[in-house]
Amino acid sequence: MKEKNIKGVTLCVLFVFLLVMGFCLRPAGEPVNTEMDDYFITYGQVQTGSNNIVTSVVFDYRGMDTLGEASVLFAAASGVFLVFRGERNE
Amino acid sequence: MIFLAEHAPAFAIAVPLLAAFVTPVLGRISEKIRNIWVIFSLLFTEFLVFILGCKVLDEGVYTYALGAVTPSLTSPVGFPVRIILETDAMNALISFMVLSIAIITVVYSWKFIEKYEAQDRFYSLLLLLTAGMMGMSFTGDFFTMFVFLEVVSVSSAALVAFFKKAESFEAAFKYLAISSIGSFFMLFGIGLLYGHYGLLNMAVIAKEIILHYSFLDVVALSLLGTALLLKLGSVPIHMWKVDSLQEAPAPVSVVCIATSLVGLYLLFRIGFSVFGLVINSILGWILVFFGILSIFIGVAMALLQNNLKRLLGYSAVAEVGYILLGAGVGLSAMPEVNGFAFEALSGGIFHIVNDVLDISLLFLIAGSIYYITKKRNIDELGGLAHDFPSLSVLFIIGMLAISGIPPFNGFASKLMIYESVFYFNPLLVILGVLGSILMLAVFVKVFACIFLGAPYEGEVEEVPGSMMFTMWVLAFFILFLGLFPQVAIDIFIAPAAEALVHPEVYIGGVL
Amino acid sequence: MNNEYRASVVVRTVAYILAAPLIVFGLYVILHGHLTPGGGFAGGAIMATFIALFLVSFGRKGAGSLHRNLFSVLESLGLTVFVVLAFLGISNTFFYNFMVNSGHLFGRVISFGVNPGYLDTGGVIPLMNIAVGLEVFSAISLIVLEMFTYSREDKND
Amino acid sequence: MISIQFLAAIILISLGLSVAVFKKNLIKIVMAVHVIGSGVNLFLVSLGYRAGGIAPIFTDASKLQMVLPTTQALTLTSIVIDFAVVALMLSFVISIYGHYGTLDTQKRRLKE
Repeated sequence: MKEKNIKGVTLCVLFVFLLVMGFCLRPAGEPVNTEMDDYFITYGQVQTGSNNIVTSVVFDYRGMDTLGEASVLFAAASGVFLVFRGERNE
Repeated sequence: MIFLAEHAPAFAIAVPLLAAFVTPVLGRISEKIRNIWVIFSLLFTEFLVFILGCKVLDEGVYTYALGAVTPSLTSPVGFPVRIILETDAMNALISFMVLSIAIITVVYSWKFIEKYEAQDRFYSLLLLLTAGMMGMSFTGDFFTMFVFLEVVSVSSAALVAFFKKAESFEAAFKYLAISSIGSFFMLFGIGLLYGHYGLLNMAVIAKEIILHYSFLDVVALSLLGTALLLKLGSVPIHMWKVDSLQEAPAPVSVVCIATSLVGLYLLFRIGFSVFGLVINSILGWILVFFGILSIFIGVAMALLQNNLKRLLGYSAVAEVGYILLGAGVGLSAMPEVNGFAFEALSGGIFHIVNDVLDISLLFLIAGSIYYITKKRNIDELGGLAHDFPSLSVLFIIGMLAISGIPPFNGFASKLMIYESVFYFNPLLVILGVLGSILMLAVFVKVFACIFLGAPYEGEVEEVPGSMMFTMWVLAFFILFLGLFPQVAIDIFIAPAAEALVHPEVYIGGVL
Repeated sequence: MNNEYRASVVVRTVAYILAAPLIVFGLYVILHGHLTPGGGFAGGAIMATFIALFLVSFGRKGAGSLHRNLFSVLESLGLTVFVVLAFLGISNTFFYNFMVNSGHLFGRVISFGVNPGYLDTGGVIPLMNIAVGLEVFSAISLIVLEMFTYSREDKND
Repeated sequence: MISIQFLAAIILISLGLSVAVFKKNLIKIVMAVHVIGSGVNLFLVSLGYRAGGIAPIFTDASKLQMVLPTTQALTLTSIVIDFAVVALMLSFVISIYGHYGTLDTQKRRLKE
């Protein structure tokens, strides 16, 4: 019982903490400090030749993230392969 | 050569990744070609990191803008828009260590997992894990850090389950659940910083934080710090780490130790370089608190264990505690780190190197004992010194090194931590020394149980030469660093600590 | 009791009907990734739903005709192409978009502003989309196939 | 004043965390991890929203006021990572069920 109480209190504290943080945040829909995104919208189309700015960010400006993301998927597939090896039909 | 040195940070991530993607296909052709390919790609990466490290020690911070017209074009319009890889002495050291451990692991695994299926995927995941750690250490971008953290946690969870026993699945599930919850917290913190500053680069955010420090930064820092402490298995939530270290194959446990050291590096990077100029000494005290707690719980729980790898897992938790202690004392003196605080930080960084060598040696010995006897419980073992004298010599080296007995490397770094922490707070030193003594007691008991006594009666196999070779290599480095600590400190530990305590140099590298 | 799992005729017919549209739609999303919403990840996932549908409707027999080695090789191929494309820009930097605005394949120069969308733009982005699409398709198919094969056998034991 | 999107994200994260801590069923833990991930994704994507903006795609765009593209790219990445994590966790759950015959973390007994 006691362990449960500790966990519950910790979670409540965390929730209140996040809630206070939420009240400190700026309202949604009015972003501040948008230099980087404005740069993408203004120059992305000309620099990468892609009409879809999200794609140009994903594959050009932040290509390494995409490589990492594809590797996560590869790792998950390899993991599933390892987990079920030797269990399939003969 | 200049070409390689120029592109080394990107290649150090991309070469292991490419090797990992090709490995399953090569493994279908021939096992021999696959093994050569894996080891060659890792050696090539290590060579790249080595020349990069020399360059960084000579010239200072080196930045690399991925996808820009030239590598040095980091901020075309006054702020970086692309992913920046930023290398200084600290992450060159960490990545060099990680690659050395990965090479040793691969050589050890040749014989260790010889009898198991799907080795292609094993090596492929090992390479992915290495690439993920490279990415975590070289990146100067928050979101890339998150992505490579996930590469590391997904691939190591998959490797923890390699033995396909019920317990290993359970350990892997716990590992993945806890570490992905931690990663999401980290992503939340990154999102908070992004929402506030509209940028993702660490150096630029560090500069912006000085100008507009607010409550939201505290929240972001606490989220990032919690996530990283969760990842490296500090005490309140350490069970998952111990479980996975216990259930993983021995080479994988070694790499898992390396991942928690990269986690420590990121904690240092965020604590010192990004938030270093605004935080007060509270964060340092928090690290010291968790460090002391980890030392005590780790050692106390290690005393009770009779499974060798679980015991080693708890002592790994305790060793992380020493690093947190040293770094916490250093951090509490930010932004003016000099004198004893600098000494403590250097001791913490030196202990990262020593810790990974000692614990790796012990885990590899534990793996060899499992390999030759197929038993994991130390009560069922005994008298192995008769048949395996060299293994017992190696165990003595590892045991004395981890408990901080001269002339081994653990002593050199722990002495640095004790000396400097003494000026900070003498009570902490007493607690630290007490932990060390208890650690020695634990390992003396284990040594007596496993190696001494009447000759072992069960069936034994020989330890293959490649496995012995890797352990002797580790033992050689342990002795070398123990006998000549000043060489190591002068060449790479002091520059690494310098790199951490001067965030303005890190910021200046990008802008 | 019939040991062979097989969905009803309705499901199988719908699977036949949907097969071609799913693949074509997936390819469309992948190829137009730089012009319209979507891209390699979304398109690959759409194509992988076809594999999932195939497994659900044709059961173990259907799973037997799919080879996990094939997906494994395709997965490696897609990722290797992706990394090699990133390597090809190395005369400038890793991940440099060396084909954009060159006037050659996928190198049509476009100016800032609204346009109807030309397929011949984007440099390496369409190629990377194709590579990632292949990777995502085969990775998800591999995951679904492995899980399906295991759970079916478990039931038959 | 707190925006409704941020409030929803915070509630989702807290909900997922409490389920992950208190529930004993493995499938529920997997769901909790996914819910936390969705909450974070919602938070990220709503950070990039600009009132009245359209998707940042120039093909036949109706106006040039666009929402921020970076957060969408980050969310795309994070969704795929979330998917990979959940897939691997579910395969662990399947194997654990095969070994123990139960999904409850409290009632583990090895099947002989």
